[in-house]
Amino acid sequence: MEALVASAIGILTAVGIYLTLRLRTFPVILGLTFLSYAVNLFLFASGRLAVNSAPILGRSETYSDPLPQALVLTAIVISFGMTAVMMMMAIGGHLQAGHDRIDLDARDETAGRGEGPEAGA
Amino acid sequence: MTPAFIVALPFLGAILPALAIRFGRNACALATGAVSLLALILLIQAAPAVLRGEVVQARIDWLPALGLNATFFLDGLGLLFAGLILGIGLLIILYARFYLAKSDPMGQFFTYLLLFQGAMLGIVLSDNILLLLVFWELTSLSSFLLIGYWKHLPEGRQGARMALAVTGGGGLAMIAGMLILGNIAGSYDLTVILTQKEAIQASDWYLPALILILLGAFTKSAQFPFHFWLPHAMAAPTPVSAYLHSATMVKAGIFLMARMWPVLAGTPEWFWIVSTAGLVTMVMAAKIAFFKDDLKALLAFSTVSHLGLITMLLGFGTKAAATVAVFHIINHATFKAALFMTAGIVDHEAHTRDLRRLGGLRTLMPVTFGIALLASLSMAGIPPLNGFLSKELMLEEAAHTVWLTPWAMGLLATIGAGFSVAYSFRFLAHGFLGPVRDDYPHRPHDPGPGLWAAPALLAALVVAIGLAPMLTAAWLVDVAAGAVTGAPVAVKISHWHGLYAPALWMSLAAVGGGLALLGAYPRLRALWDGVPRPEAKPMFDAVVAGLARLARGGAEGLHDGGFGRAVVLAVLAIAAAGLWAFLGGTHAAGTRVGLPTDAVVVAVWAVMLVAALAVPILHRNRVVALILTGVTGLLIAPLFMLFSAPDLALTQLSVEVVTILLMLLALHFLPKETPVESPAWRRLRDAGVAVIAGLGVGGLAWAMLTREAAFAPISAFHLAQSKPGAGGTNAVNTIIVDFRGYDTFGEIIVLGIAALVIFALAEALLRSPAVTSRLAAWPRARESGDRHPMMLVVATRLLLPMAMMVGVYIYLRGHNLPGGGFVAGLVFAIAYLMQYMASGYDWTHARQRFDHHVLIGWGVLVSILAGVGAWAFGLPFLTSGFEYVNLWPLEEFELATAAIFDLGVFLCVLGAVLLALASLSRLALRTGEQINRRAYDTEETP
Amino acid sequence: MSHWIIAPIVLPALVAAIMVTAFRGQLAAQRLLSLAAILGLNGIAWALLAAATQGPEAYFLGDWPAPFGIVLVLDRLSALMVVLLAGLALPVVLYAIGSGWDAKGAHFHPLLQFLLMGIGGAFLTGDAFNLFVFFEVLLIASYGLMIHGGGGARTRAGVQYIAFNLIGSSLFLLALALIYAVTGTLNMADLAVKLPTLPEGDAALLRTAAVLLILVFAIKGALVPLQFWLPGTYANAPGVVAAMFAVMTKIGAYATLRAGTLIFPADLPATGPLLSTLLQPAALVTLALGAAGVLGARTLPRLVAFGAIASMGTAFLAISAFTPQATTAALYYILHSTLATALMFLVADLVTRRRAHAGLDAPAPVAGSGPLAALFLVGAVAMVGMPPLSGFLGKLLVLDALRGQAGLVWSVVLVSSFVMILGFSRAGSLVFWKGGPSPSPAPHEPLALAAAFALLAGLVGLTVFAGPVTDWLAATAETLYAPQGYIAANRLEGGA
Amino acid sequence: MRRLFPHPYLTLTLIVLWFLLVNQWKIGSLVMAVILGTVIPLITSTWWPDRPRIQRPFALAAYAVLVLWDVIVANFQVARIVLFMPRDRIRSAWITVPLELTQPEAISLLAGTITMTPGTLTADMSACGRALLVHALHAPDPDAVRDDIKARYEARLQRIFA
Amino acid sequence: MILPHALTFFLAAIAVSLVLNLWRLATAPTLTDRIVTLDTMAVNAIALVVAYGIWAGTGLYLEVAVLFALTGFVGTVAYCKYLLRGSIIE
Amino acid sequence: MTPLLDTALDLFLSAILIGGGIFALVGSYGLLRLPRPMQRLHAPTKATTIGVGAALLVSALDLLGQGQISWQELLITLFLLLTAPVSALFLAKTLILRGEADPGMPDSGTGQPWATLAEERADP
Ligand code: NA
Ligand code: NA
Repeated sequence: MEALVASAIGILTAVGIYLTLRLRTFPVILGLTFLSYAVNLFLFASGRLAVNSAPILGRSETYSDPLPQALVLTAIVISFGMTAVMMMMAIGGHLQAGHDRIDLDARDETAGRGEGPEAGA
Repeated sequence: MTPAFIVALPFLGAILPALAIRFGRNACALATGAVSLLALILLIQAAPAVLRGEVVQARIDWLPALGLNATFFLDGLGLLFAGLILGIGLLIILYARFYLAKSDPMGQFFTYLLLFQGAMLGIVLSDNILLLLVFWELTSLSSFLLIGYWKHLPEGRQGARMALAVTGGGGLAMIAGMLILGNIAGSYDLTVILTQKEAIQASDWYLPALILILLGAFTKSAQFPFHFWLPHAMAAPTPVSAYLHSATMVKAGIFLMARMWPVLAGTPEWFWIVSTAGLVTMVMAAKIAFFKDDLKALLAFSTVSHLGLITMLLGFGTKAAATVAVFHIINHATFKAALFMTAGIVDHEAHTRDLRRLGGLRTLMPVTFGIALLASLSMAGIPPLNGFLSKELMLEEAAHTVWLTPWAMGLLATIGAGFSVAYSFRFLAHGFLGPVRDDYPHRPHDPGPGLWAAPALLAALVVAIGLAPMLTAAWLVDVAAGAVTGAPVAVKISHWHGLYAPALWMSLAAVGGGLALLGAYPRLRALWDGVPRPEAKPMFDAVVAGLARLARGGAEGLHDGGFGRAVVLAVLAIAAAGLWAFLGGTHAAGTRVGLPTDAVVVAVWAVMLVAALAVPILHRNRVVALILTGVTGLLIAPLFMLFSAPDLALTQLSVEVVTILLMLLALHFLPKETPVESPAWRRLRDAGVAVIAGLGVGGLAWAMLTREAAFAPISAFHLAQSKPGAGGTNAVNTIIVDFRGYDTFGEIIVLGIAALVIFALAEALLRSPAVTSRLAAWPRARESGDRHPMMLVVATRLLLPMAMMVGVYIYLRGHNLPGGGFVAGLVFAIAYLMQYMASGYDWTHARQRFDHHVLIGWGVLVSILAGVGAWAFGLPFLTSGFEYVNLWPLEEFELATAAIFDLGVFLCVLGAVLLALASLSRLALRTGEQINRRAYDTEETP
Repeated sequence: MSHWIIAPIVLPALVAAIMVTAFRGQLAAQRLLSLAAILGLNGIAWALLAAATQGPEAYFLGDWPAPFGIVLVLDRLSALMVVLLAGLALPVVLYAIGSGWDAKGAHFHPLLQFLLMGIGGAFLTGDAFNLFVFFEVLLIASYGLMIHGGGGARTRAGVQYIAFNLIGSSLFLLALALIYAVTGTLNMADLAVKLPTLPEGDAALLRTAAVLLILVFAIKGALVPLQFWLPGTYANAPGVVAAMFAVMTKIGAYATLRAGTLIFPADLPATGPLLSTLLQPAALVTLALGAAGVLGARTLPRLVAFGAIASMGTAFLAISAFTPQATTAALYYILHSTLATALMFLVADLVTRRRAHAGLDAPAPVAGSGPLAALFLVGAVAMVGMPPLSGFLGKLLVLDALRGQAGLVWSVVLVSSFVMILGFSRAGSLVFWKGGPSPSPAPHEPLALAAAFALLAGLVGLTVFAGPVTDWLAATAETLYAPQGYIAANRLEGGA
Repeated sequence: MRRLFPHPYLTLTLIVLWFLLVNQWKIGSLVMAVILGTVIPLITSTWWPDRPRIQRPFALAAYAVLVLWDVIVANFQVARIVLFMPRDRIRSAWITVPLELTQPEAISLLAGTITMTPGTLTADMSACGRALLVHALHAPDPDAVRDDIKARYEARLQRIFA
Repeated sequence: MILPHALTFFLAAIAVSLVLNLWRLATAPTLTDRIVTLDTMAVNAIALVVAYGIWAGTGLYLEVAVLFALTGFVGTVAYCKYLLRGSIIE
Repeated sequence: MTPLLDTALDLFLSAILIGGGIFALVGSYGLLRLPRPMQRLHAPTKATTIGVGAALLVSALDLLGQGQISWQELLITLFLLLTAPVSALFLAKTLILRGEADPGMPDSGTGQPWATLAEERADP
């Protein structure tokens, strides 16, 4: 079972990174979502795997490690907030620039570039 | 403390001109002059002690940890230089008062000048080489400001930058040199270092230190090959040229060599480097000066040449030569400052400094001519003026110095002197002699005494020292040279050394040669103009421009806003570093017994991964990509459940749904397709990087999962204390709201902030006219005719209260069973979202009785209050209490303060999600939607 | 036990929540609250500094013993960083009010307060996972502040900023998971106690965790090759926000220092000199790259941003030596560079707003440039490390502390300084040395100028009192390399 | 009373629901159920402005049993069609069901019933809300299906909702 | 007792159903078909969770099923609403 | 509980489960087999619901057999009954709008078009 989880983490990571390398904000956001899936599973796995042992006292003989679960909860919530903000920013960028490319270019500088006569010296 | 006061005065006084300028230009100059005068008086008061051979010291601890202290001392050398700085400074202030135009901001000028003066005094009075560095760079800076004083002139801008680059850069090299020196000597105090000659010269680090320090000195004193900046600094107003670039700042390098002479001089390295640089500089600059048409350029190169002369003398390493060097420093300061001021007067009156447009000024400006005559004859080394005295001594020293061959040094020195004569006479001949012209840009005549008083005084000194050197200068030379050589000096200066002195013949040759050169000027000039020469300025400019281009290409090119490259580099770097770290340590194979494979898990695993792997292939259709992502995310929930984490399953599910809703809302405002933009090689590269990352993370997961922890996990405590300590049987929940409630506190604040950010951004977007017009013209596909189908509305009327019920249930039982405030908040939020979807934003929102912001605010406040409440019992933040309550007719139940905290979580989550989605909906409202007045679209029949 | 330790976290959170709840849309009230809170924070920070000078102190959240609950640990280092934070926040909020930046969008003051809360929490926590949480708090607040006021370029730069940091957060979680998986604990003092007895077979995983963790901090600290986020972010953020961000990179430096001295000291068998080996070359390249960027920059904000990168290179160079002397230098340099960077961002903002153009060679002169030019000059002097200001002293301290590697290190530092002098002098002369009338009248904003001068005063203070400051910092550095006091304050139970 | 209990049936449903959730029959649960059953409808009534007019609440229960039975029976029919009927012999059909019902709750219930009973599903409603568009998976005689729906379900609902 | 075997059969049937769904998800000709599949998957997942709860002999997982029921519905409606109107909340 | 009753319950529950499993399979198979989109819509909304229903019933009865009473299954059933028709309606509307539904849609007979295909109407 460990191999299943490890491979799932690896594949989710790879999918996440690949999408993060696309040139538009939406796939990047999806990629980061995949990355957070992978990382949450990884964090969860730091408590090792167990079946039939939810850490609810009195409901089973053994208990899985509750701490990583609590940490993953926090991580899930945080990455949700982050995704939401990034999504909104992506919308903002698209509404303002008219496209949703993730790369910035010189026109995106707050002010012009200028290659005046003294640009070098 | 006198030396410290002398240094401090100009700095403290630098504010005065800026204040005094309100009361007029005279007041401004007077205030400046008063500062310098006061410092000069202090110096004169201390002078008798120095002349007696004492050293006046002052010490203030500044940065003892580094050995950098505000330590000052005043010895003979310091006295000489401080005297020059303050004395000539006073004259310059007088001169500048009349030189500057009404439109020039005089307050600023004198402020800079005083800053410069203070820095210069700091250099010559520092008893700590790090402190000396501080002042050293300050002179670079203040001269930068003074050169660029006339802001409208591009030459000033460029000259200032070049000066700063060269002298500031040299100063940086000197930092390294000084640090090495201090490390060898074990102290940065000069008084200590000067006693360590043997140790320093025996050190392996002597040569690096020497070279680095000389780099500083040579750049500052414009020695070859760093001479090129000085002529361009002449864009500064003439008082600046006279003060900085002839009398004082350029002498800082000379001063430093003199200061370090006792410990650095006397080695072959010193001799070869210093004397060669000086010699080359002297000859080459003299030759260039001869061909310059601009009065100030001519004087500038002549300054370079004379500085070379002094450097050469110091390089000889003999006490006699050093003494001559000290003497020439005095002489050069007097005649060169006078000459610069004269050039300034000519410029001021004739509106040109070009020798080709001048001539005949002798009759138009007799006073100015008189001053120029005396000063330039001194510069040419014509007896009996002071320039003659030191040049004669110099030639004598050169004649006795072996450099490559016994005669080479003498010959070259004579050639240099010859050019010196030539350009001095050219200055006079082409500027002042000859017929009066009628095409001056401005008809010149002698200025008022305000302008000529200062150079006249200097000219008087030229004569006085020339006529009676033993009376006027010898005592100063003695004490200063004594300080340089470390031995008592009693100099004998005379005009006549006898017929057998080589200097006599060399002098004669130089004068004769110089006159011959002047006579041959037209032909030589043609030759000079015809031969291409490497020009320093274009070369420097090219180097700097190339550097800047390189820098721009490198830094800006690398940071051109490309995101993919950044991520690829980051991922590869992280992977490489991680692998490198892993391989550097031992990894014992895991011995943990694995779980048997379960078919259900395999099924979930397979479905999840196929959905995930389909995304990179199908991601161009964004809805499809979103659906597949949602499937992956939703299937993680059962995976969590199967691995005994019901709380995680609940959270993952509810978060995933809200995320999908959010992304769908967002997709409305984004393109629906992702175009094919990356070429195949790039997709392949990205896939490669992704696989590397996946292998890395997956491998780590495998390594981790197959091993036990090295130590017992702290969570054993949480399990054990969950019920007795925190009053709940759900250990995950007790960790969240109690053991690590502080994490949760941070987490809900993250969520709250996220909503505030989203709201603020939506506000900003809605205020942008470009955005609102783009929204108003939002392309809409063919759409269904009903926005709010009746069936959904009716179903929601039941589902909303039911979901709320479930939410309350999940909240209440969370402490003991899976659930809690967070999931409850999300369930509530989903229920509300359903209501929003069913009847629309406006209709629903108009009937809502609470504000989202207030909900978030109260969420945070409640959780803070739950935490702070513990203070009342003297317990730390977030300490919880719980009590089992018996309240008839109810059965016993538990009241826990953690529930209050969890309520804060609930409120914050609900508020945050609703605020985020409401913000998005407000954007949607601008896309030309109509606001509905009824819950659903279908016409109601009566 | 003093509840004051948690005040730097609770106070801003409380004030922010009150603003959101009761004073939404009431800018005047928000300004007053925000200013009052920051003044209070300054008072608290100095009191904490005084307390920390007596010795480390822990605060056990929820009254749970370490390592099971979360602890805050006040020691000289964390107190120092909180003082720096509070000290920077004051001029920043004054500038925001004085320049009207805070009125250009919603929620400036609550977000600023939340940012302070996050940064303060990150400095004070003694728990590795809690550090992550507070990193996220400060990051998300920084996202909001970064795009404050909106605008296409800013928002799009914000997308990259957040995306890059999300990768960083993922990395942080990976590192924490590994650490927990290997050691079963998250408390930093507990890790310090347990790791020396780690079985050899776990070394590889621990080393990987250590490196991943340090790389997370390197992202925050903008260390090459993880610096890509910085120029676009800082240059596009509102000037006042960029000024506040000057302290954000220092969080990376702080965390590296903490981890490298407490958790992974050089004498730990598993990791050894791992961190030094990793950090030093990166720091050198960072410094060089920052300097090159300063010379090549096209706009004033980008110039300052690259200057910030260079300063992080210098700071990390000193940190990477992991000796008390070098750490003293690093701390001094961090204090200095925070103020200097902030000052330069404010100056860049003042300039940009006076001629509506950030391009260096824009033809328009700057309205009312006198005091601005002076500010720019002094700030630039501080930033490139020219005398007499703290930048020079800091650089000297760093050079002196690294004399063991003089050849390479000194060359890079000094050549970088040279390149930066070229860059700053070029920029300053291009921007300020212009004739002609300004296209727009100079706005009258005494409070904003005063805020900039306050930062300048801070730099001067740091220069004048360099002696006592470095003495205090040296004592701080000593405690970092002898963390027994820190560990003892945690009163660990059931640990090793 | 009407102000306190805007939707009494909802209140009752919620009380039952609470017991389903907590899985225990205790006084405390009842207290909680009553509190929630009162408060939640008060909160949500703003989005449910008018109270449905139900005349025979008990007939509703009988109706539920009828539908449940139909669901089970029809499931087998659908399974047969899906599994065994050759694809080209499946006679799908559109059916228009004109409505006598007027209350939105009643119409929705009918539409839901149609969908939940296998073989038919409600696909749309006319813009005026007076006819349902039903899709039948296999209906050789669409009119019979329509009549069946009207007689078996709509008539009953008409009696329940006055 | 054949219940365990029946349960195994049931779980296997659900697992196979999920795989069939997956096949559909990948090969669906239209977007709407994918949403239909998604809806089906949610229902199958509920069945899986409930059955797993029976197998594990615990009622701890029922809330997961409750939430699945709620979320599957919201997801389906949202996707459809998106296709129908572009904006899911208007 | 008597052994006979026990066995009877066991057999009964097993039968339900096997039936439910088959129905679930049929639903998912139907998605693949049925040729037209509107037809495919029938499969999940019917057969799968029965599959879930079976599991829920067994879960409830099984826990009952163990002495626990679980009513939450009823809740889930209620939820599904409430939501499945709405999901189906929306899916059908989507097919209709996108032109993927069966051809030959009849008139509504009310003089008004079907809501999906109607013109958007402004509120009074
Ligand atoms: Na949490
Ligand atoms: Na607590």
